[in-house]
Amino acid sequence: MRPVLSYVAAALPVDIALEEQFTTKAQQRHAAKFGMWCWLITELLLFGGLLLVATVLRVLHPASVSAAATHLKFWIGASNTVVLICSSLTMSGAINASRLGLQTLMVRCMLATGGLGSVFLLLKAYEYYRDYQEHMVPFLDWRPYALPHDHASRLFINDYFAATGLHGVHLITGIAILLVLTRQASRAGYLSLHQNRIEIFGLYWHFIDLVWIIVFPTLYLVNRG
Amino acid sequence: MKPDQQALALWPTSASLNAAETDHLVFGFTALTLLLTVPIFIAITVFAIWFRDGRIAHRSYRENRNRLLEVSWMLIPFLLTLVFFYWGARMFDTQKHAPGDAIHISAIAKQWMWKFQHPGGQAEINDLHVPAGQPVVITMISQDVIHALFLPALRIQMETLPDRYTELWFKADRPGTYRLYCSEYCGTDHSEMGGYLTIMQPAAYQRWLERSSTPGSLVAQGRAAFSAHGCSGCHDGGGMVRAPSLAGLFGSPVPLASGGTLVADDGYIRDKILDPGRNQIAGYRQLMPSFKGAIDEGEMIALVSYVKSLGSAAPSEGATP
Amino acid sequence: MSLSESLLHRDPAPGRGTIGRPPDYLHDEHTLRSWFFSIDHKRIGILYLLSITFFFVLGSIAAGLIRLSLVVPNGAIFSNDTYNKLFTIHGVVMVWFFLIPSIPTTFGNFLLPIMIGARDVAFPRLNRLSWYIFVCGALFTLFTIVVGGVDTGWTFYAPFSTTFSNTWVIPALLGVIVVGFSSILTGLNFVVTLHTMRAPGMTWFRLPIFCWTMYATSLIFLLATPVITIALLLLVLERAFGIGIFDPALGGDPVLFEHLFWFYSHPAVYIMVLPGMGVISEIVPAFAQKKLFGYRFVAYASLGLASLTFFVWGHHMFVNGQSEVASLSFSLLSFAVAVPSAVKVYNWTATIYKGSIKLDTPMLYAMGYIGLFVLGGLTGLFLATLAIDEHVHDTYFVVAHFHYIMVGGTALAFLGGLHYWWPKFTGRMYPEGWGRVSAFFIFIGFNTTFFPQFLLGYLGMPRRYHTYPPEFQLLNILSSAGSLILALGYIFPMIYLVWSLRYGKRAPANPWHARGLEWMTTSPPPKHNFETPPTVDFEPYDYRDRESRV
Amino acid sequence: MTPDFVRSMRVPVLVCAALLGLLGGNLLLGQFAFPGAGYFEAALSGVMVLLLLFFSMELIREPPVIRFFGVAGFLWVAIMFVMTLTDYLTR
Repeated sequence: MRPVLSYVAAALPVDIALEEQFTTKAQQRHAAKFGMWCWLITELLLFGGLLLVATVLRVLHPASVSAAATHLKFWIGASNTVVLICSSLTMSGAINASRLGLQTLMVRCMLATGGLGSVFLLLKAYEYYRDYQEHMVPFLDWRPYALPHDHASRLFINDYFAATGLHGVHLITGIAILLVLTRQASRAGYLSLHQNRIEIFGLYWHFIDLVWIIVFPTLYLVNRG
Repeated sequence: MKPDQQALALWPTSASLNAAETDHLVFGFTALTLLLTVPIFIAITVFAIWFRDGRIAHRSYRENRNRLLEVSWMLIPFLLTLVFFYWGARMFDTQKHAPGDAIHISAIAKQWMWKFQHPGGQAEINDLHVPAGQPVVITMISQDVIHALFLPALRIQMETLPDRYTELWFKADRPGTYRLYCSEYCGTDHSEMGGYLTIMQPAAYQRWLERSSTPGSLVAQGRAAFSAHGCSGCHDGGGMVRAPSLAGLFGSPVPLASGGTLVADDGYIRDKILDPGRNQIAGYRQLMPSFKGAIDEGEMIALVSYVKSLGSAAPSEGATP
Repeated sequence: MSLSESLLHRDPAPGRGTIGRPPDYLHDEHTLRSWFFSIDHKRIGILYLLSITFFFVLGSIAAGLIRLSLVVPNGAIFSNDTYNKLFTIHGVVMVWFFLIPSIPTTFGNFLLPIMIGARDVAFPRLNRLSWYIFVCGALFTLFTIVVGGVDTGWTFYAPFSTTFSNTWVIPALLGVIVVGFSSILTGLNFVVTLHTMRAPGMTWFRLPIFCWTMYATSLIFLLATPVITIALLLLVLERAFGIGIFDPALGGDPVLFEHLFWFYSHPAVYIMVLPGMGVISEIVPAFAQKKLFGYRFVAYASLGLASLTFFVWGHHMFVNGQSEVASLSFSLLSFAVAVPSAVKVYNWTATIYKGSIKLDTPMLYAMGYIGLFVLGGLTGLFLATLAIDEHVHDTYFVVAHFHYIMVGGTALAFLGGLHYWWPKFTGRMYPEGWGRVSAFFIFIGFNTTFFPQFLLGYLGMPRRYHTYPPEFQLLNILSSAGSLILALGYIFPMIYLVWSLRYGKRAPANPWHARGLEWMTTSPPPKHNFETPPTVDFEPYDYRDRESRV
Repeated sequence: MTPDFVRSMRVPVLVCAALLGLLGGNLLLGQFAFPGAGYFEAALSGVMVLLLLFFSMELIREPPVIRFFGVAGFLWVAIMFVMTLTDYLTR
């Protein structure tokens, strides 16, 4: 098949530097991946607690939770999901490029992923601004609350802010790490020393997207009716 | 157990059948525990001496796994202990279902004091007088943090939650004065928040009720609050607003707007008053204002007993939907 | 002759840079920088040992003051606020800064890589970060103590800790949240190390039981700790920014916080218990010179405990309005989980049968552990019985139960392990006579302190009481007197162990003639644990059938 | 964009398309919410999560031990949900 883009540099050697406590490189790669999966378990349980609170509130106060859910900006949340799914695609692109030693393409994919992540944050900030206008923000309570007589809905809104806020914080740290990684990875010979780091970061990024795929329906979607 | 009776009491006196049965359960379980562990302690000491280092002893063919032995010494104790699980669960079940003819006493826990209200309106602080031989149900709630009403002589306790009613019932049968505590940590004076539970003969209890002053029975106080807060304007019919009649409400299933039904118990009535938007009922537009903050727990108990007095589940005629 | 044989019969004098032998990890470098920035798992283990000893002393002082205050029924010695702060600090410091990190971060860090024949843990820098995070969490807690303390109890129940307490709750919460990450990183490190870095020939069933219990504990670290992090984070949000989640004024349910809290805190009890079982499963075979009885059962039981413990947290909530169906299922599951832990005792007893027992200090601690842990475990079954818990919930019966498990169990196992591996850690032997004296004092002091509390509990004395009815005074005085003996018992080891650092006899590589890779390297071990990377061809605890020890 | 890069990107692109399709389905369910819609939405999200887990994060190519650790988190969240909801749903 004819190469689509011809100006990409030839593939560079891809390897990792062996650390002293490991005996083989395969062992080091396996250990790094294993460690990240263990870390992702703790992230999942962290968000699991928040989703449990949302589900219990739905059981205790069904009516007010539905009322509160209608106040969430459905379309902004939906477009954010699309943005994150695409960023997950570009991250896969970065990983595959790093495996094949295409350094420039990898850096471009990583910048695209960071860009899409920032788009998500911008949309999120805009959504928070719209919530602020609609007097839904919990602690800035000098503004009257949108559903004043419905106290239980305030619980759900608080849980919404806690969940999306914590996810936002994870995204900000993800983008920060991504920028640092991209700066390092763009240096010559990086791929022959630390290619593994791109894959490990990729797991973390996919997981942020996975958490949003769970948070979005639980907060925005379920029984909006 | 009478306070400052003997210096070293090792066992609390039991003032009810449930307390006696709990004691038997504990004795039985202790016996099983000793049966399972004393042989171990003896075996360890004997082995430590018999097989001590340097002593010539018969140590050959030392096996180090025996599947049958290992499975049996896991299953047999488990099955034996399950007997006490079942016994405890059965007692727990009777604890959860109060008999119908019980006297209803309400308890309000507040940071660092108890307030008990008898049906006749008599209120007591920190102390509780109950008749012997009759089942008593205590419906309790907290006004701030989580407390717990603990009656060691009756071997029961129940936590009071700030957001809903919890209840506890007992049939005491040994007259006497016993201690009453708060057993869930609730702040500075958690240890001061207690008093005396006095179990009296029914006749003495009646005399005590008449003697203590009462601002009118709970139902009377409830009716006063019912009109004072303007509930009668809508719910007594005749007003412009179409509101559901409360006659025969208590105990009957209420059809909900979101489908399904909910049995109207104390908690349902209290939630309706404080948060009308919750569990909206079918066939009525939600117009009722929330009384959160306007009615404190004491007045709420009076209101709930008044609504309960408007005919229990028996379908009284003329009850408009 | 395999490597194990050759190493066993050669007693290399510990290397202090003698010719041809690399210096051991202690005498490698002496600067403070080399200690605080070291990524050697042995040095990080020692750093943790010093940190948790400091917090053990802090928590014990609080305990001593509590027992002092309870000598008189009217609580005249401390004000009620001070008393509430004392038992809260005692709880927070002992649970999160001594018991949970004690065995995994000290013995686990030091011994796990050696026991599996590796040079270090999988992520050494992450291991060092774990200690830094522990220190950071510790600073939060010390700040809380210095500026005025927190009076919510170590359980931080919702409406009191968020709206009604006016003490320093937020720094205490942040301290616990931060130290949670330290245990997550330790758990993560151990899981990956055990899976990927075992020496050639070291299959899973050739691992010592200590490694199995470290693996089970690390699984609980990973699966439970994040839930306490989010629960306490929600408390911080509710208290600091008014973002009500459990606030009853908004219709929130404070029992929901209890669900999240106990989902972590009961597995946390098994984080404290499992390592203790691991240490005892190492000591008993060594001093009975006999293979551990039913090795596979004890290994599977550790993993069984680690997973079953996530189903039982509701037995802390039988009397707070939990639904009857939930209470029944939690009670039944609690019975199921209690059996594998209580039954391990039969395995240790069967190990002692037909062994050749040597009653040195570690074995005394192990014997004490077996007795007290069984009593603690079975009183746990009492508390899991619904009708009995109706009476004894939140009374001194509960206090006695968990102290039998934690002090009688984990603390004794920690001291036993400390004496058992002291030669390996420091290259010095502890004084045997003083060791036995302190073990005796601790056993007597412990039982005098905590057995009367079972009686107080059943008599109906509630927990966390600053003043109590006068009829309980005699048992309380007995308990306070016992705590003096216990304190004495704890002071002895601190003195003679430090003394042994300089004056103790030089320890050979294998003072107890025990089996296991840690005894096949010098004491203290070189920087990379083994001069020649070991291959394993022997079963764990393969003590030969011999009439009596050579 | 070398040919083997394009070949390696075949699976991620397919996964991305599938995720967007499932998201579309979820949004439709969200708009015309009939009472039982919650379960369908949960099912669709579950499929999205599994797709992302096994294909984007390449869990399917990992050894069984990592696959267990990948799925264990979800099992324990399920334990937490089921046991807590037994209390709330049977109150």
